[in-house]
Amino acid sequence: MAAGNPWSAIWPEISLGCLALLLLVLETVLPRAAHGRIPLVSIAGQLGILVALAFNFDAPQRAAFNGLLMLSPHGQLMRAFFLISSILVSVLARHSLSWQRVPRVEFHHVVLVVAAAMMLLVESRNFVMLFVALETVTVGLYILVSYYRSNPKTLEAGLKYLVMGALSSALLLFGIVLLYGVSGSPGLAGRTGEAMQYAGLAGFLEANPNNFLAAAGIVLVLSGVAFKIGAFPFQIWIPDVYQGAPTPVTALLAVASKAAGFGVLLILVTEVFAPYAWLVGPVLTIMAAATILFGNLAALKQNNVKRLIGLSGVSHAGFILLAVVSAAREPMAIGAVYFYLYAYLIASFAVFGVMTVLAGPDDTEQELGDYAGLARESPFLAGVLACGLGSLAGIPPFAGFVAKLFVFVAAFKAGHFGLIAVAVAGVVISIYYYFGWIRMAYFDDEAAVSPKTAERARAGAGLTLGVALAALTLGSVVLGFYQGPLWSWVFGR
Amino acid sequence: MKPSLDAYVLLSAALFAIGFLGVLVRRNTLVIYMCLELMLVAATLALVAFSRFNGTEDGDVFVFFILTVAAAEVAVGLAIIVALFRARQTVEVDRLDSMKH
Amino acid sequence: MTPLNTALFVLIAPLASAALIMLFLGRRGAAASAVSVVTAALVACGALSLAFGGGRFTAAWEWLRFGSFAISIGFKFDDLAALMLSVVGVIGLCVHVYSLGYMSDDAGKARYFGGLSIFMFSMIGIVLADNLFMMFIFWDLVGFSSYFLINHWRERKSASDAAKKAFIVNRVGDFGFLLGIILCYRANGTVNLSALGADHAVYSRLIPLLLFCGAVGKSAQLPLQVWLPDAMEGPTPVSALIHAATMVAAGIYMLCRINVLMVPEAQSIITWVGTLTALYAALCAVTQRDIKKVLAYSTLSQLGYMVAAFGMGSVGAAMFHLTTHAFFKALLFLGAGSVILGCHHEQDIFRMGGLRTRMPVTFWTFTVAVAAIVGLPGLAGFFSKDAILVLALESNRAVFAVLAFTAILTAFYMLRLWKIVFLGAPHGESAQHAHDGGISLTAPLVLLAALSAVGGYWRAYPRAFEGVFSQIPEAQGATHAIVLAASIIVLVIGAGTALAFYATDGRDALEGKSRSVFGFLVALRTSFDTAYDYYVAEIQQRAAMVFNFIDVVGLAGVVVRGLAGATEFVGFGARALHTGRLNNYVYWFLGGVAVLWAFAAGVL
Amino acid sequence: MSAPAFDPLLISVAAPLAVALAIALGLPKRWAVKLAYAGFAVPALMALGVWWQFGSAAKETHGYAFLSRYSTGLDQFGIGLKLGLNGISLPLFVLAGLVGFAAGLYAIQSKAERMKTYLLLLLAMHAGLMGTFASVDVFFFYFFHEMALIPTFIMVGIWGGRDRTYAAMMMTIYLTLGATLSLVGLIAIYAKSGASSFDLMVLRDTLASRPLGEVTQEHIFGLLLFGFGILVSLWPFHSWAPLGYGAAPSSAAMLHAGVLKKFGLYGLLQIALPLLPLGAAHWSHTLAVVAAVGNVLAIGLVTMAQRDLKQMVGYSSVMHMGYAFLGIAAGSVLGAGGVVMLMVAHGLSVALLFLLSTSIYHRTRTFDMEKMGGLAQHAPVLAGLFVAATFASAGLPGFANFWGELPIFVALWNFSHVLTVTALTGTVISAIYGLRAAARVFFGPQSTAFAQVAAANPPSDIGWGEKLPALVLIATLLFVGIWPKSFSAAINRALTNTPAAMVASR
Amino acid sequence: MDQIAFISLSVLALASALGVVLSKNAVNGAMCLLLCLAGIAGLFVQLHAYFLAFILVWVYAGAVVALFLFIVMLLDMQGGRPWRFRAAQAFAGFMAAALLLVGLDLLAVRGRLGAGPNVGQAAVGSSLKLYAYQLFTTYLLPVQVMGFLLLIAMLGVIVISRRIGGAEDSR
Repeated sequence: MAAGNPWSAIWPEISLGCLALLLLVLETVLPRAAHGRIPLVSIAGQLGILVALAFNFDAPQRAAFNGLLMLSPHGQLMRAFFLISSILVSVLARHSLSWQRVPRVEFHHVVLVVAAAMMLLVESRNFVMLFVALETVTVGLYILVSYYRSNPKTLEAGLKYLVMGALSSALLLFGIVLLYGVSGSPGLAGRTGEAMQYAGLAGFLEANPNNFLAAAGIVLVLSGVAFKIGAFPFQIWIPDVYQGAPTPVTALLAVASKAAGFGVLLILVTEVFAPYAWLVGPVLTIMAAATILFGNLAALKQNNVKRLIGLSGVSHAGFILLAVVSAAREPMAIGAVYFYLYAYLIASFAVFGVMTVLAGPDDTEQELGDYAGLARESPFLAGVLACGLGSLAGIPPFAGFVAKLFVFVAAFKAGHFGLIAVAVAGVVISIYYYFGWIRMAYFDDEAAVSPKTAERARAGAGLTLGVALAALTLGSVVLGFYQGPLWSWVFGR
Repeated sequence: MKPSLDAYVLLSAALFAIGFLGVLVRRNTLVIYMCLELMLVAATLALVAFSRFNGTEDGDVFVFFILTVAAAEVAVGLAIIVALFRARQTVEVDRLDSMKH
Repeated sequence: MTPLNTALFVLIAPLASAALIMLFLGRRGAAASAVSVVTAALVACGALSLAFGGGRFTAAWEWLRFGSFAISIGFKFDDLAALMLSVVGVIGLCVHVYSLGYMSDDAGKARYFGGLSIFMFSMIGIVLADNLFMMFIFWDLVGFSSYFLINHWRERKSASDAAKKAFIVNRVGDFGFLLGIILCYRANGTVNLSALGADHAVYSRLIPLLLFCGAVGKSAQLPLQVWLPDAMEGPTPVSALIHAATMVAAGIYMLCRINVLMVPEAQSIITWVGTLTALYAALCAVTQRDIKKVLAYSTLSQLGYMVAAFGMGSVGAAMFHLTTHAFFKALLFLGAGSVILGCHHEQDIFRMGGLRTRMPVTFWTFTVAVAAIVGLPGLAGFFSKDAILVLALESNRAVFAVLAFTAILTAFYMLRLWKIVFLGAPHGESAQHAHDGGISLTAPLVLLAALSAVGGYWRAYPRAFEGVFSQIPEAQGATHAIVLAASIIVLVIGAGTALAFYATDGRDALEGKSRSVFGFLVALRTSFDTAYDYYVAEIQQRAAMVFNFIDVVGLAGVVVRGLAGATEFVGFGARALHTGRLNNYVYWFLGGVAVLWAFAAGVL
Repeated sequence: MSAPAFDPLLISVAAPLAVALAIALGLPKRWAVKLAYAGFAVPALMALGVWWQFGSAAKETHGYAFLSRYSTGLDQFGIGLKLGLNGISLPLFVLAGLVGFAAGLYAIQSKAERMKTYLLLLLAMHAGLMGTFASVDVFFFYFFHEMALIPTFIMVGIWGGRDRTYAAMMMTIYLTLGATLSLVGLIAIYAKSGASSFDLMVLRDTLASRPLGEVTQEHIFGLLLFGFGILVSLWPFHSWAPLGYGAAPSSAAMLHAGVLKKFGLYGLLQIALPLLPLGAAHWSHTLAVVAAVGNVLAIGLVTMAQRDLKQMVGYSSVMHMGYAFLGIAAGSVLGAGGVVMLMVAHGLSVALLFLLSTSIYHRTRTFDMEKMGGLAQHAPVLAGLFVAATFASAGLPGFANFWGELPIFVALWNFSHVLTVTALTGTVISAIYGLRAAARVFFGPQSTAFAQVAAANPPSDIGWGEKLPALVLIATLLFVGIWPKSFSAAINRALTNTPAAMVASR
Repeated sequence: MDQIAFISLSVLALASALGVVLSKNAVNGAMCLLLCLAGIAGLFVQLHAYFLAFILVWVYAGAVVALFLFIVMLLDMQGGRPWRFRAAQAFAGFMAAALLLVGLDLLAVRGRLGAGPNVGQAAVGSSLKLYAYQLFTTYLLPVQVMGFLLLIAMLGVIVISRRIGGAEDSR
């Protein structure tokens, strides 16, 4: 892969795009009987790309496409993250789609395109590129969220996501426009015509650290990103959309889309908006505190597990925001963000996997009560669920604990004591609902096992999903004990 | 005398605000969607004005992408609305609250 | 064997015996009793050989150390310890032997003998201890053995209550004792009995009084005397050994051990506590119907004498009385045990009577003991009581008067007991068929009777206890005459009144003739228990209930559940914000943007 | 420092974990039970072995013996699995081994439902316990504690008694709060010390040469105090304890009340006191007053009011923790030494009491003491053991507890006279409720309620399945009671050699 | 001249935008949107962005609004509930709008934008050639991505709006 050709720099994205096209080609070429195998091709192809990525992991930092993109170790990390997410979503989708009377191949196609766009999103260093990649992701997600179109609730969720997403896109866009406009203003020091480039804008902001218009643009951009990560008060759509979306898509929203938002936010905060720390710092601090509290409190008495996991995801976003806020003062916080994201990925997908298995055709109604007696019916699923939730709750020996620890350490080093207090309160509240869920699965005097749950639990996860769940659980435990490889990826460079 | 940049930006902002207002107060999904499109277009107006007055180039190019994206969004959005109407026989958002709390 | 090894043996052997019994002989009563008795015999031999062998020594091993604070296990074997050790050894052996007969049919025989062995171990530990911490340790252990043995008949509620009471009341005393030890340690830097000097430190007045609290508990002085009468629920040999001869006397022994710490103010308090206890207990004894409880109050009274003697500054007099008292009181109890056994576990003296002919050995030995305790000249009690009276006359007339009056009462109630139990005609079925026990029951009686008879001639002892007995005050001239006269008059008045007053008709003459006096005395006897019961039921238990209420309802209920409820309420609120309507959600965005913009504009 | 070929500490952590893993992977029940014996026995044997060898373990570094270190990939953060024992952790390590063994034996014979899961959780808990006290690294110290804590909640929730769900939730939330607060405190030490290491030795060295500022110390110590305090049921944060223990299955209660609860005290002693001496001095008066008036006096009275046997044991455990806090507040070598002794002794005795309470329950079918009475006639051995355990917990000499309480009282006198007197009243109170319970359960005539139960199911005396664990515990109590030096020498060495140790005998 | 044109176009755009918001039914709304777009296109022309004005009309007016109208007709929403102000919501909405306007005003007053001269050089948007050059050099990658975006949008529309229960759906 010669460094000269910019296209070679984005080979994983290109491969994903080609794989996506290949799926469509296969659908037209192959006989209908063989269509069931196409998702496996998708999974295998993604695994191949992941392996290739692992072997070419040590990429140097370099710009590509006239500075539209920046390839960096952190970018590699996020590439792997999105790739793993999309593989897992594909695995979940295979199981979930089998209940539905909808086209299958297109789903996998869209997932692949979205994954590639997410990679570009966190690599982009240009607002045009950012917007295009972001919209590709968003439009893909509109489609995926409303994919189970025979279910009115799914469509309703799609509509809600559509409107809120478009609104946030508009806000983000207007923010970009303001930033672009003010930085090109000839009357100001450091005027630049390259304001669409992060670097150009950063130079301008450096020269004008107190411009009101720039500040207004910055907050609008932040609110657009806050929608993606589900930060307070832009989190309000989450429960409805998570509930209505197909479970694999919920996973994609909760993990990958959120991570993409954080990838962007981290770059913006550390590289571009740094001169406006007086604004970004307090804003994100308050956002983090409110997000942690609101997510946990709203989840406290939630009975629908998809809404619950959505709201718990909100609180996790708050935790990651805490690390992002600390990143301004403490470099290790960046590592903490990535580590947290990975721990969150592993734990979340374990939980979503179990949810997918137990969901059945009506994906949108899953109550806590449906988990009663799960441990008796399927110790495996219950174990995966317990480990996943334990990791989400941040309990040793799971990876989630180490992640939380790093966030705390980073926040401590950065001196955000008030936020730490809020975070402690959040952890304690979160224990209530995580354990409420585990309790449902394990303490069997709560309610009789519903026949639906019993049937699904006995049917099990199937080979692919089962292997994936086992691997996730194992990964969660191993990362809890032995953080070496991931941490040296995150921080070794 | 030519109109100033401020005038363009204010106009754009006003259009953006009107769009936002529409999203806030209207119940009809289609109208809400039109208002969202209005907001996007309002942003492009400011972009073009900035580009022109500041003599920078990227803004104009950006408009192309914005319009294309908007078109794609409209297509997908309308498809969802149509499907939803088929399922629920309504596109009034205050009836679309089967998922809450 | 060197004296040190002998001492170690004497200490360890009962422990080994107890461990053996508890671990392996739990269901083999006969073997257990054999082991225990043999051990007791060996201990007695060892004790006597140590005492009369002349070896006096100290030795210590470190037991625990934190920083500069260290506790050692050590021996201080001087004349005082030798005397006490001899008493414990001899009485212990007697009681062990006696128990062979007394407890022969008991189901829990092994447990009983195990308990006796533990007691011997603990008691010897107190005797040998060279420092207050070690003494406290064994102090608590005798309390435990006492609990264990009082509680021997587990199915009896009264026994279990009595055992509990004994331990808890002792704990109250120990509270002060331990505090005193800690103060002593902090004031003097050591609690080693040999190292404790008279250099008085800050708390010098407090220390002896606090330490005395321990004696108040263990020796059942006012106001903690309530446990001893109840402790009679235990088997009678136990009462003889623990609650008459040795353990209750440990308080006196301990006081003698810490004599160097005493200051006059403390001593006067101690004197008065002892004096009042002597009087109070004697008054209580007058109306008792239970043979063992009469003896128990008598024990209290005599312990009061000893405490008063110590308070008036004479270790010798206190220890002397302790020794003689051990002999005749053990004898009294064992005699009472014989009577009880003979009457098939009848303890009410008014259902006895006429046992003189049916139980001759018991009768004669008991008579010796009664004569000794009332101070018939020539017997053991006469000399030791005289020594105390001499002391009192010389130092405090008021105390002398009270003690003399107490002596009248002593003679009165002892003769009452003697007459009602042994003279006249039998008043119950069981008394009709009473008879003396076997050799294991009678032999100890005879031995102790002999000791009660001759135990007062301390000059006849070898010089082993010189260090103690040399401190016995001796009356000279006029004082001697006064005391001698007084004691004889006292004896005559008391004994004569009793013999004349009480008939052997199976009824309490006092109750019949003067209900008011009788009623007063009974009320006096029960006053403490009434007060304590009131305290326990109405104050302590209510306080406990109030605190429990606060804890369960207030803290765990209102605060904890309230906080949880409040959080849940907020949670419900946060949940309710998700109305499901798009328009409402757009307002959130609007609000968010407005706030952010306000930030950017510097409004917030 | 590398790992030795034979590492008893690692083995004692790994053995139960390995068995738990094997059970999780679907070992058949018959084999699971057999392997579980090994899983519980190996740590106990290792613990006894290191106890035996500790005095002669010449190769001590910073007072630690049996050191080993395994990298977990976070070396640049100063995190690594570093195992070792010093004089303070040795007694607790032994305690964990023995109580774990007893609890395990008791669990195996208990014939609980879903036995495999039960054993799995108990083994995981046991591994966590062994790891907690063997860790020199503060990160793993906390890590293992949490690992042991979580199974407790689950066990309470599944196998618990009355109110188990509420009890499990309350315990979970309360203890998580405590654990999280203490975690923040530990992180604060890590971040503020500048040592960039969680290694306790490094932290000690760093802070010995460059102590933290006074205000910082006060803040961090406050965090640790309340965090650890909640875990140890410091008044008024104790509400979880009686409720949780009342509901917990016996083995879980034994391990938690006996061993796991000591984590907080251990953390205060091993970490907070030496690293933050000024903070400790600042808080000691508050702590002492709360512990003496709250834990000892108030909870002592509350304990007296209990009718439920298990709740009473739970409350008594809260009360005795008050002594431990007083020892910590006293702040001298003597007080700290007493605390370590008390931790061991209390761990053994409370575990024994929980075990016996359950045994009693099996015979009376109730925990209500008003409905018992006269059990001694049916089960004399049980009665004897219970009375012994009661006396042990009331601090009778001859049992290990005495060696904990006495030094604490002596140390406390120099700290505060009034509080010493207050604390000493506790000795009376604990005798009252202990003996009252023994009398109600075992002595006197049978109550009518119990007579009915006894007529339907004639109670037997305890069999070997219950007796053996009880004997292990009581034998250790007696052994330490008779020969306290077996621990105190090591404790004393560790306390007096600590560079930042507070001045002895203030 | 420019000023007059600007004012009239602005008024047209604003009025028709308000029309979108306030129109009684969706068809009127769509028509107003069309007018508004026309006004904006006029402003684009005034800003010399001829190409952009062209594609705005072409894409929006030609495609998007037509699509809207088509859907409105398809769903036959004429008979639907006409939109009315409801006091509370309306008040809240207008408060919100006022807030936004104040914010925008702040933007203009404090943003210090006014100084910029209307630079005479040709804007990129004025000629197709310049525009295409930018698109296919600097912004080549976004254009490619846009291709994928349109592809999935197309697929999405097909998948979502296809009739339920078609033969394609069953396995």
